[in-house]
Amino acid sequence: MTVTEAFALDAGRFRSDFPVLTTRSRSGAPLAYLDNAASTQHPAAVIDAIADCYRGYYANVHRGIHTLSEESTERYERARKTVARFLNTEHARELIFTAGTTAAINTVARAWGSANVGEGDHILLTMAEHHANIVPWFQLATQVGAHVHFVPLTDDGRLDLESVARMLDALRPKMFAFTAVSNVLGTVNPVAALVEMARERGSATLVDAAQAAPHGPVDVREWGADFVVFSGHKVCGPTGIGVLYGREAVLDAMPPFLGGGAMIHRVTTRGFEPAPLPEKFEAGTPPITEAIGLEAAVEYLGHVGLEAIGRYERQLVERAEAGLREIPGLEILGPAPEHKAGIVSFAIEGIHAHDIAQWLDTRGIAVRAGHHCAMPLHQSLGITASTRASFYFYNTPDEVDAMVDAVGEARDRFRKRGRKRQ
Amino acid sequence: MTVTEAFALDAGRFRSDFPVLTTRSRSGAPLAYLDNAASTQHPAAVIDAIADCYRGYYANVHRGIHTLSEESTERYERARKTVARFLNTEHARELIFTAGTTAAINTVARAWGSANVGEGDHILLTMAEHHANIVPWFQLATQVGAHVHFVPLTDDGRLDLESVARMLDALRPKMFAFTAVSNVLGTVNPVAALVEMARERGSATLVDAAQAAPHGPVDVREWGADFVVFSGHKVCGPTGIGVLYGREAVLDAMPPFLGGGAMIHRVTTRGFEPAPLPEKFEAGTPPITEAIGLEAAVEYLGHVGLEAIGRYERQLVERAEAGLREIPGLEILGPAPEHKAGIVSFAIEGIHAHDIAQWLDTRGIAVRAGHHCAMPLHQSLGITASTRASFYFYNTPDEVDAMVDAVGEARDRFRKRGRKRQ
Amino acid sequence: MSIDERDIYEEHVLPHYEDPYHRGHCEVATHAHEGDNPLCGDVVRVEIELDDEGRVRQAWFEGDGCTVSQSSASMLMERIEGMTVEELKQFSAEDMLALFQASLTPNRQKCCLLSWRVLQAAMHSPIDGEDEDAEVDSFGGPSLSEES
Amino acid sequence: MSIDERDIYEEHVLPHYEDPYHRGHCEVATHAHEGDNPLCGDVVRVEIELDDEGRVRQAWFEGDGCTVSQSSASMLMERIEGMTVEELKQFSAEDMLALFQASLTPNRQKCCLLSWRVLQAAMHSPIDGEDEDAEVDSFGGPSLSEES
Ligand SMILES: Cc1ncc(COP(=O)(O)O)c(C=O)c1O
Ligand SMILES: Cc1ncc(COP(=O)(O)O)c(C=O)c1O
Repeated sequence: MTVTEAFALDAGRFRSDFPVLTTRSRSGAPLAYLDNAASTQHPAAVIDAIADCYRGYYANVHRGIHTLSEESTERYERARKTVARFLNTEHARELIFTAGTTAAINTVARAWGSANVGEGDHILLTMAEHHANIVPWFQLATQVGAHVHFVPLTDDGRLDLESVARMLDALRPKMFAFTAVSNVLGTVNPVAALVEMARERGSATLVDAAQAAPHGPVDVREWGADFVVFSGHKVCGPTGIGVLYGREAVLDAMPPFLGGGAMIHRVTTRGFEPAPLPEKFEAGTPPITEAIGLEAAVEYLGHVGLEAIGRYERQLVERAEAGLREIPGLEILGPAPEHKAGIVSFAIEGIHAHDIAQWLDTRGIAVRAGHHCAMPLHQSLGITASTRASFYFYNTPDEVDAMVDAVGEARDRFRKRGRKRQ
Repeated sequence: MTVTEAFALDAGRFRSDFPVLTTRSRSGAPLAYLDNAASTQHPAAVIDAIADCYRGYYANVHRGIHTLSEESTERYERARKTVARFLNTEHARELIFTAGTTAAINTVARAWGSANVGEGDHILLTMAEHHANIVPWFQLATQVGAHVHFVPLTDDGRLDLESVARMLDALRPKMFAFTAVSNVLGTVNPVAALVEMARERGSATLVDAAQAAPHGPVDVREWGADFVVFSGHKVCGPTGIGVLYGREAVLDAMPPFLGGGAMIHRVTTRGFEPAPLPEKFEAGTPPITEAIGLEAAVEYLGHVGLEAIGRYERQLVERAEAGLREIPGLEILGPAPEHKAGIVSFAIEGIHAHDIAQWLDTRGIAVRAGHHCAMPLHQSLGITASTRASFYFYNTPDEVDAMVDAVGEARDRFRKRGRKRQ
Repeated sequence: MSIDERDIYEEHVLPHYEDPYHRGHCEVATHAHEGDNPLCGDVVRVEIELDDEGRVRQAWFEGDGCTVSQSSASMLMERIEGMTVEELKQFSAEDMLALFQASLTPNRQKCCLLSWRVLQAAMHSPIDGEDEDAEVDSFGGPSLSEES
Repeated sequence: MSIDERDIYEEHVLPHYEDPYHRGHCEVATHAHEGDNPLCGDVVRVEIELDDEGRVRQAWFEGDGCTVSQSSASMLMERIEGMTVEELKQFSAEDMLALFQASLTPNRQKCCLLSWRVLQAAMHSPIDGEDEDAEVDSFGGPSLSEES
């Protein structure tokens, strides 16, 4: 690794925007937060946007004609437009706020699924899906008598387009739901090509962009999918909010999901009529301050620059992998860095992922260990757990180096060396 | 109204805790926020609890073993215990965090409903329900071929226990779902007695406590219902969070609702096994900072004193009604103040609710006008909209008087008096 | 609401509310439509008679709701008589708000634009027996700013 | 983790991990149970032989997982031999954590308590043919503090 390498972005410029990054870990070491695939940290702009709403103009939205309610409503709807622009949707009303990626996928599996998937039908997923993009489809399949299939991965953890085509041809699934970026392997899938292949065979498509939206520009029109989902808390935004994008015609044809206030046009003692988009899919009081916080987050990311974020993370991944490859018995999961977003997962022969993560934590380095909500993927790799370091634009090359060093130490410490009980 | 009346609580002591209450309305008048049934305002303690989490110790919960994740997890689970104590549940694991009351009721209607309600079965509601406690039951009924019925109200807007008994006897419903406090009439229902009547006839019960939890102590064990739900944003807490309490045995027997991470014990390519409570019903990344904010909110309410809040609000209602009754053509909806929580809704012959609310807004007084998500109730009252003033412990007698005066002015202004077009 | 706006209400809005222009039915209507705003319960029905040259000969409305929704409907009926279909189509939401004069918050804009939207829909709803019981439209959705 | 705690790992925990006590099967087991912690994938199976007086004659474990889950299982097996059923029941979660010595965060406590929970369940799972393929328990739920 040459030290003279030019980085796509200067992390130092942004770190001070993130209050948590200035804290120290329990051990006294500075915090190296490398668990961004689980959840990112928050710039002051986001924290302040939420607090400012509660302090200055908070009220319930939509239904009030007093000043506060009008201001909240305006800000909530402005947030919708800002996030819609972030995804380049055609209309703001195609942008539904949900409780998260998981809630968004469940909305599609239940509402779209119950209207479009029947007995004997097929649903196609990939082996790299997060449980959020598996379990709802199992639930649908069980309910209607459909079948769920998984496209296997290549040996280096990528999707093989030939296999996809073969399975699409053989199964003619009603839905092909896949992740844009694997949350374990980091693999970046060719979304537009996959959508195109599915569309040609009459399959609807859902793209899980939970790990894509944080790390590069997303253009739903370029992707062409029927549904695209992501979570606020992975793009420097608040918890409690996610996004469901759906093409207008598809959302219009779908029955509503959750029932309640706001999503209705009229209710009588005999039944109800749903409201038009986007309210149709936003039952009850929506995540108001969360939407306002999410707006601040995507504006902040726009200011950092999503292209640069993606390039920079790849540089960090390259640096990390170069270091990790030196550690005996360590295997890096997934493809070469050029096919990855900012995620490096690995396993060390004979050492449990939790022991590695715990050791790193004593050094102030936060990584994640476990199955990362992708048990089928781990089963297919023949392991039960992996250790994952996931980067964001505020991480520095020094943090990457510290992580690599600490993994080496962990390996030395935990490897078997003939210790005996006393 | 005697001026020497002793109030149960001194609102002035708490107002300065609420930043928004020090703001002025667009017109320059001080803000009188009387729209608390739609959503309450937030003390600094709640706003700070959220910001402190993002600033100091935020990470995704449950799945990480690094320091931040452990701290977040601990705080999230501590919030669960605090809110469980607020409801006096038997176990903390009976307390499920959802996206709101609406999401909580949908969870029951879908998950419990699909397992327990079948063709020809009956579901009993009351005429005073919020759409959140109507539409999900219509959706369930349509799906499985069941029937939804509404207990009518007495002329003064109360539940007649005889009618309830008669309908329970005649229908033997699988579920009796009712609100503890009407969000329009303010009527307080005798929850424990209603639950008892339903249980004796083999009906499950869901209590919508969205308007009860803010205004007095809730004891789910005293109520004895199978399910109790409420929203964070109506108890001085954040948006994006609500609570589903369910008795352990009932929750254990129910299938899960949303599928995804955290709610599973194991996932393979062939299926999944759900996790134990409470995770079983908390798919995906939960509303982490929202739970922490909600904890701060219920702690704050405990400090103000829920008994006192209820008594004080009743005093404000009495004062408001005494004033409003002087206004010609004005009809107060619902029962006498002693049967009410802090809500006064009214209609003025010949004047539209929105015109009244708009006029009040020019005076800095925020009230709500419309059907308040209770269209069937308004239909049964023969009106399309009402004006609602809803109080909280931070409202003052002066604000109530200003509201009454402004309503009188609005009535004078908008009443027909033979104006002619030029 | 400033004192000026209050005056506009007094001089301009409330007279239309109390003494509406052409409130009732148009016996010889060629086009009609009804719509509501479910958030407030405002309802407006518009019935117009176009002459052979496509000019509005008569415009009538019926409805129920707040002063803004009802007085704006009255103003609109008064305004459009004599206009051609082409002119009607070019009569924008902004024109409608200008006609109303009083400044409105986004939510009240919805009330003010209800009759205007119903009118636009009525232009596509010739009365030919079949369309008579066409569904009632609802315009509860986006506010003006989102539309434009 | 302070230097002291690191030493405890070195002197106490890792030796049990590398050189476990009674890892394997108990051919004459009277009670057995298996459990896992799905969050980390740790698995532990405990097999014990009680003698006629209700005393643990032998205790064995099998498992897979992190150092904490596996070494704590080894420590527990070593500790309980000779104990009566009554004593086993009184051996609390706190006792287990004390036996382990090294201080643990709540999540790691779950790892440490896995074998202890499996043991408690094993006491209720006499081997009589029918129970042998009883379902595997999972203890992913509450942390210790919530239990107590
Ligand atoms: C009685 C009642 N039930 C349910 C709800 C719905 O709550 P939410 O909008 O927070 O889901 C409300 C408030 O809007 C309510 O007043
Ligand atoms: C690829 C992917 N999909 C879905 C999810 C679920 O997102 P959430 O937990 O925010 O609902 C995650 C993150 O946990 C993810 O990485």
